[in-house]
Amino acid sequence: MYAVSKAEKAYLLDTIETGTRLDGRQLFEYRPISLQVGVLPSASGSSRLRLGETEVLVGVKVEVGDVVESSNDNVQLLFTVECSGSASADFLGREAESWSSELQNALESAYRAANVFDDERLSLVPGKFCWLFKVDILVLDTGGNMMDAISMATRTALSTTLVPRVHIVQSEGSFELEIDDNPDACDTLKVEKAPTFLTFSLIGNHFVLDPSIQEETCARGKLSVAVDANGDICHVYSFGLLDAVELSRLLTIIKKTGKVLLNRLDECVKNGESS
Amino acid sequence: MPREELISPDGLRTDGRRPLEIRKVTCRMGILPRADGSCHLEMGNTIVLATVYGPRELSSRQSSCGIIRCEYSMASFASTDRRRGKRSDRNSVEMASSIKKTFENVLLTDLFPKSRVDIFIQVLQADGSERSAAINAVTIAMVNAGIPMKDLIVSCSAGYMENTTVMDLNHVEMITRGPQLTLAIYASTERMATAHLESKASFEIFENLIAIAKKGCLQMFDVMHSSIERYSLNLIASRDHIATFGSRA
Amino acid sequence: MRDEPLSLLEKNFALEALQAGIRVDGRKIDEARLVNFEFGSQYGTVTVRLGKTKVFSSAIAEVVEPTIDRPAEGFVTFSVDLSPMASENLMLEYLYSGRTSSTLEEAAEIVRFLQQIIRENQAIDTETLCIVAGVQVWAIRVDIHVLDHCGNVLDACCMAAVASLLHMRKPVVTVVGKDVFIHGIDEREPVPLTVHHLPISVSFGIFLDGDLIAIDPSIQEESVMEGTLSIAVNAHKEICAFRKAGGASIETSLIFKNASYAYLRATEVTVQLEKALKDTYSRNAVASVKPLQVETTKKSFPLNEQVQGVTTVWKQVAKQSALEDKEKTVDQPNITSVTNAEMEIFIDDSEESYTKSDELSASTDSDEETAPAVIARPRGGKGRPKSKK
Amino acid sequence: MDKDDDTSIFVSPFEQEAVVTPSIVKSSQFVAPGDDILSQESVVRGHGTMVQGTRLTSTVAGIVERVNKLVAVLPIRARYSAEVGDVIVGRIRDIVSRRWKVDVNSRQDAVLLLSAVNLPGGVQRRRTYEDELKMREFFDQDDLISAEVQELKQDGLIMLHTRSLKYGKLENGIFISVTPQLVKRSKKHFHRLSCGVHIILGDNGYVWIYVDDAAYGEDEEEANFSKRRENDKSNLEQRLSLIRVRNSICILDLYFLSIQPETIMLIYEETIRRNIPVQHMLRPDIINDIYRTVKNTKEM
Amino acid sequence: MERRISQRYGPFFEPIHSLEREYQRTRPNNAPRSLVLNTGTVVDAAGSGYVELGKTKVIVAVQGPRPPIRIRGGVENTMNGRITCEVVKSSFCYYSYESTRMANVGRGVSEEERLLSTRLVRVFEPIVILDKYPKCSIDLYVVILEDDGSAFAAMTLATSLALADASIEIISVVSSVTVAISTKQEYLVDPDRTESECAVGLITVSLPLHAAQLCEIQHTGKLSIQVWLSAVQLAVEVAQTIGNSMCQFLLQEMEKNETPSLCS
Repeated sequence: MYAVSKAEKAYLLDTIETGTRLDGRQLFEYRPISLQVGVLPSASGSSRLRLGETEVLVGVKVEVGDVVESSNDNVQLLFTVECSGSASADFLGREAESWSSELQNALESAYRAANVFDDERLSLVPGKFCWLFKVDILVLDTGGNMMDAISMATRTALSTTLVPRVHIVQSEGSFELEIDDNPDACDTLKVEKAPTFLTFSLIGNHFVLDPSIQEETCARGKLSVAVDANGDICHVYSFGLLDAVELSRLLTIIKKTGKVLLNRLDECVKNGESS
Repeated sequence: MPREELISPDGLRTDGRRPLEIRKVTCRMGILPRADGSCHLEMGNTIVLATVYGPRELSSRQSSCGIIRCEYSMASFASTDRRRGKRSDRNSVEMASSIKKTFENVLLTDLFPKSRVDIFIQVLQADGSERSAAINAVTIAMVNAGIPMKDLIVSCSAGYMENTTVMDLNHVEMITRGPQLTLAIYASTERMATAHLESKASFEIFENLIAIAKKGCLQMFDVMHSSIERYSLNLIASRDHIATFGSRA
Repeated sequence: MRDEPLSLLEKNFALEALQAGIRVDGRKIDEARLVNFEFGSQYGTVTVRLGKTKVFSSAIAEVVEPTIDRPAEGFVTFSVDLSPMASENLMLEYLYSGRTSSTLEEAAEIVRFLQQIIRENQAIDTETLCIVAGVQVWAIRVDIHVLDHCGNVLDACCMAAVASLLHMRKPVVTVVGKDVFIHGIDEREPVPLTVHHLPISVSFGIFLDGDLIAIDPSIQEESVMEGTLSIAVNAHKEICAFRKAGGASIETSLIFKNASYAYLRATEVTVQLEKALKDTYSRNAVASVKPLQVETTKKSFPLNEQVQGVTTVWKQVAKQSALEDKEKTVDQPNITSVTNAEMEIFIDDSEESYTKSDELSASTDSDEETAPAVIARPRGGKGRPKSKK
Repeated sequence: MDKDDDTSIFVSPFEQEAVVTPSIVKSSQFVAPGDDILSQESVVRGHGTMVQGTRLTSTVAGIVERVNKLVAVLPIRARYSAEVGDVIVGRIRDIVSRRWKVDVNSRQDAVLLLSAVNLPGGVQRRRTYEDELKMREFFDQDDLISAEVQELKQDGLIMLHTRSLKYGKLENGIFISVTPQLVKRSKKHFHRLSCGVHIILGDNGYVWIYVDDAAYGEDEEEANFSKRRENDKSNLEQRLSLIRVRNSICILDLYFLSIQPETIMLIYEETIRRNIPVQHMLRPDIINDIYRTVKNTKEM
Repeated sequence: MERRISQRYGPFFEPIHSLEREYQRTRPNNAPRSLVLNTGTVVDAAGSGYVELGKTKVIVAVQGPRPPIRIRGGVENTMNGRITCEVVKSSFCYYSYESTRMANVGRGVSEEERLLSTRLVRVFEPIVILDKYPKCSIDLYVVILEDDGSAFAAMTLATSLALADASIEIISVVSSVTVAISTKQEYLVDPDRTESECAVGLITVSLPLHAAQLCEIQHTGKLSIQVWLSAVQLAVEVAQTIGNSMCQFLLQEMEKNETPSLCS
């Protein structure tokens, strides 16, 4: 457990009153983000992301799967959030479990709402075969604001994921899929619609974006919003007493910041690939 | 099932190495600032992250010497077939316990009574010789954490296939089920710390495997020692550099 | 079983004795304890005694679906139960030292070692365990219970597993078209498994910072030793597994010496095992003449075998009642050696008051033709033999 | 979108390993665990060494230090190992009968006995049962304190005391933890930096950055708070420089640079000179830049 | 933990056409379903509340304040009181096709139940004046008897009642409501199961009645900010109405309980 003394908390609250945070950031400012893609050669897509002290690693595996139940989806997404031993050393068993299932649920819900992979190119045999994207998220270090780090890393990992071309051979009513072995015959996923989370902690009477672990410990509430590039809301979860008036103000900030954030991430990936 | 040959007529292996050649080893230390020691070790395509916490307070239990705990897990994306290497599955438990026992003897545990050291090993990518990679990574992480130990433990695997003994097996070579040995030795005394032989081998082959694995260990040691040295000298230079400046100012 | 965790004095004594070249129980450094194999009345059950260490093992055959990777191979699985029952004091020690999970760890290590020496070395021909490729194969399950933990459990477990596999029989199976018939014991004599070689594990204790290595450590020595070295060797002078999990470091040159010790010991044990097996068969041959020997078996349980005794007696009684129904109609060639799998079918049949003749006539039922292929499930009792029209 | 927003998010590729050209370490010998330490006979072996047969070997990675006949190896990075007289910053982890257990970044928690603290009203007063009940009021769980190492027990247990006015509960500041080996043991631990910020450099690598409470006087706590709030405007400057000190120490720790008042101010002034706003100090590119400049300053 | 979320991935909010065609909302869009409130349902508990929202039925029992039953390992600052929660969905509360899949009897705590309990604790942590119950634990036991949509809102209402019934000090009664946004961009207050499943967005808002603040918001589905805000606005209004009637009910109950004591 992260420990904060009363005096530290008091100083933190006072400093936030003045519009600054203990690491010098403004209230609505992210910590520096470091990003690396293609870190795992054996995965179809991968990324490593560091947000302040929080570090996550995401690997995406692409498979073809049977459609479960009647559904016309081209893509099924499977998320797992796992805490590596080093990060979970401070967590207690069951809490770590509920914590990771909460992250997982929020991510699922946001991706489902955003309908990210509504892409004709990804169509296989509707109602029979679909793509299975297995997104495994490994938390290497916990330094606050896990949600945002995970959603950013997931989006970047998906954006670099290569999907092999598939030829559908129809014979006697049954379908066979031939996967192109040629490593060049791959398409990159389009993730424009993928949302990202923006998380605020409510400290004193102020909301701060991208809380550090210390700020999270001192917070009395949280607001986590998933937005896509258009500024549409894909998921919201908040707790702790907050003013309704504050909410609309935050939403405009979220819309603006979200857009910048997504742009920055895409730029970084693009630069990384070209170099 | 016919397999493609593992050793080409020129005596080269599937990944282009010679039989007695280890893969490229790179390691980075101190990558997780919150841990006492950490090491990101790449042996070819095998990537292992080892983290060490401690020695730190051991709650409520009395013990005359330090206690070591170890956890080994494989990330779900580590191998080609996506499988979840749970921390609690039998192989991971066995691996963790074997690594724990290896380091119990080399750490000077009587120097930190009533304390514990936690080792966490995360395999990020598995391309053969995970056990060796894990042991090497933990050694470096221990050095990084400044925990006193008798010696460096270095590890390497060796296998026998197609009448050739090769060292530092990759995944393709590992699944052949031929005789293969993972050996860990104390670097300076060359005494055996840990050894695991998989699949049967005649006495002669076994002897040969041990000799080759030992050679591999020593090659590994050179790489590890020099990266520890480089890393440490970097830090020392950095610290002393500005210190002298400070005192002059 | 020892009564108390060892005192420091006792530990020191054990060490000093070793240094002087003798061991606390009077053995020499390179002298292992006596091994005794005692095969049970059912196929695949064996009790192994290694000094005072006692391990019970039973092997059972089940019909299962094969894995996708290896559709034409059956498999052998192991489980080791290292409960506190084996040694109460061991458990206490674990509790004191705060290593409650150690028991688990130790069991995991043993299982892993067993898998290595038997499965990965192909000691058992898994291809002969195939019934219908990709559909049904035999899975041999070896359950090992450590009854008395008096040192070197690993070796005892390995010997027990090997002996079990050697002793066990799997029912004969005939495949006609798509139908699979598992023959009851009354029909066909079950067949032994194809065993390629017998890996025997020999463990050594490492003492005095790796300077002294003693074969087959007792529990007292285990509490002072600084690591173990386990070598599994077979009669072909092949090392099947070599394991040294941490502990004090040793000179590599010492290993070859120990490997030859291990080989000597392994041949010795193999001979003993084969002899014990032969004895059992000859005894069984006698036994089959006198089918009921429940009473005598009951009496022969020594007190310290209570735990095993109860279950065995229970099985014996169950078998007896089953047999009594059957005796008149069925010609029972080898009553005392029925595998577990067969046993249950047997009882089931008697419950449903089938007789063999009934069965044969009943199998000409009209809907037989449209019925799907019989899925052999020997333990569920549904795999009773059916013959085609 | 306006410019401010543009800069508020900084995404960069992962930094490669910070490459520092190792200047040759003179008159010292680097050893890793298990390496032989070259020495004449009859040396006294100190920390970080052990005798294996006839060899004297190192047990940690570091530089061999020789003082007369004493040979020791100091680890480059390790947990704090205490010495009597060290001044430390610690965090109360637990309160058990008549003692506080204090996290001091060491291999086990240090102990602060109730009898080793100054109680209000008389230095030499007997410790009563009431005092024991009131322990939480002196130092509560999670509180930060400064203290001095009074004694080291046989098994390495660290005993602390706060029997001096300068020690005690820490308030009105920021806490930061650094590698203990970067803090050189010196006589002085309480520093007033030239920018007006106070720091306590604990020998254990815990650092407390604060403003001197004397400025507020010894008011009631609540009055203190309200007064502080009133002074918010003038306060902001002070807070910012506090944070700048904190970030400077972060940079020093990140690049493994010795942490002393002089070096802190070096970074501090460099960032001021370059007009780097305090919130950008921890951006990888800027850190790198600052580091290069600082390094070059020396070579000039 | 691995779970196929994607059974209906993507068009999770896609209208289940057949359902939608048959379905006809019988009450105005901005009216909640009939509300049944009760307290003291569970006799042994310190307080209990029962809420029916249409077919959704929830019972909450409060135990405590009492000393914590178990403190999980590690050092923990126990000076403040704490709330624990256990949510159980009855095995028959699942509807139709889901029932076979999800209601496997004898399972442990499901992920859904765990998330619901985390959420409920978070709603009430700022509401209960925990400073007044140092070193104590207030335990909430929730049983969802039937889930026909808006279960979390019903849980929140029932917990409010139960806490009031247990005379635990709270800053205000908490009211809660769910609003669904249909494919036709209608705001449907207190949607039932079918409406929830056909919705493009689903918002649950909990708020303390006597403070102009919000306790908890959960939203799933994709909406523009404007639409979302007006939905929240509507939810707040409705929640306040529901909260008021809840307060009235509590007053009535109180009077009822007091009458005998006055007589005697």
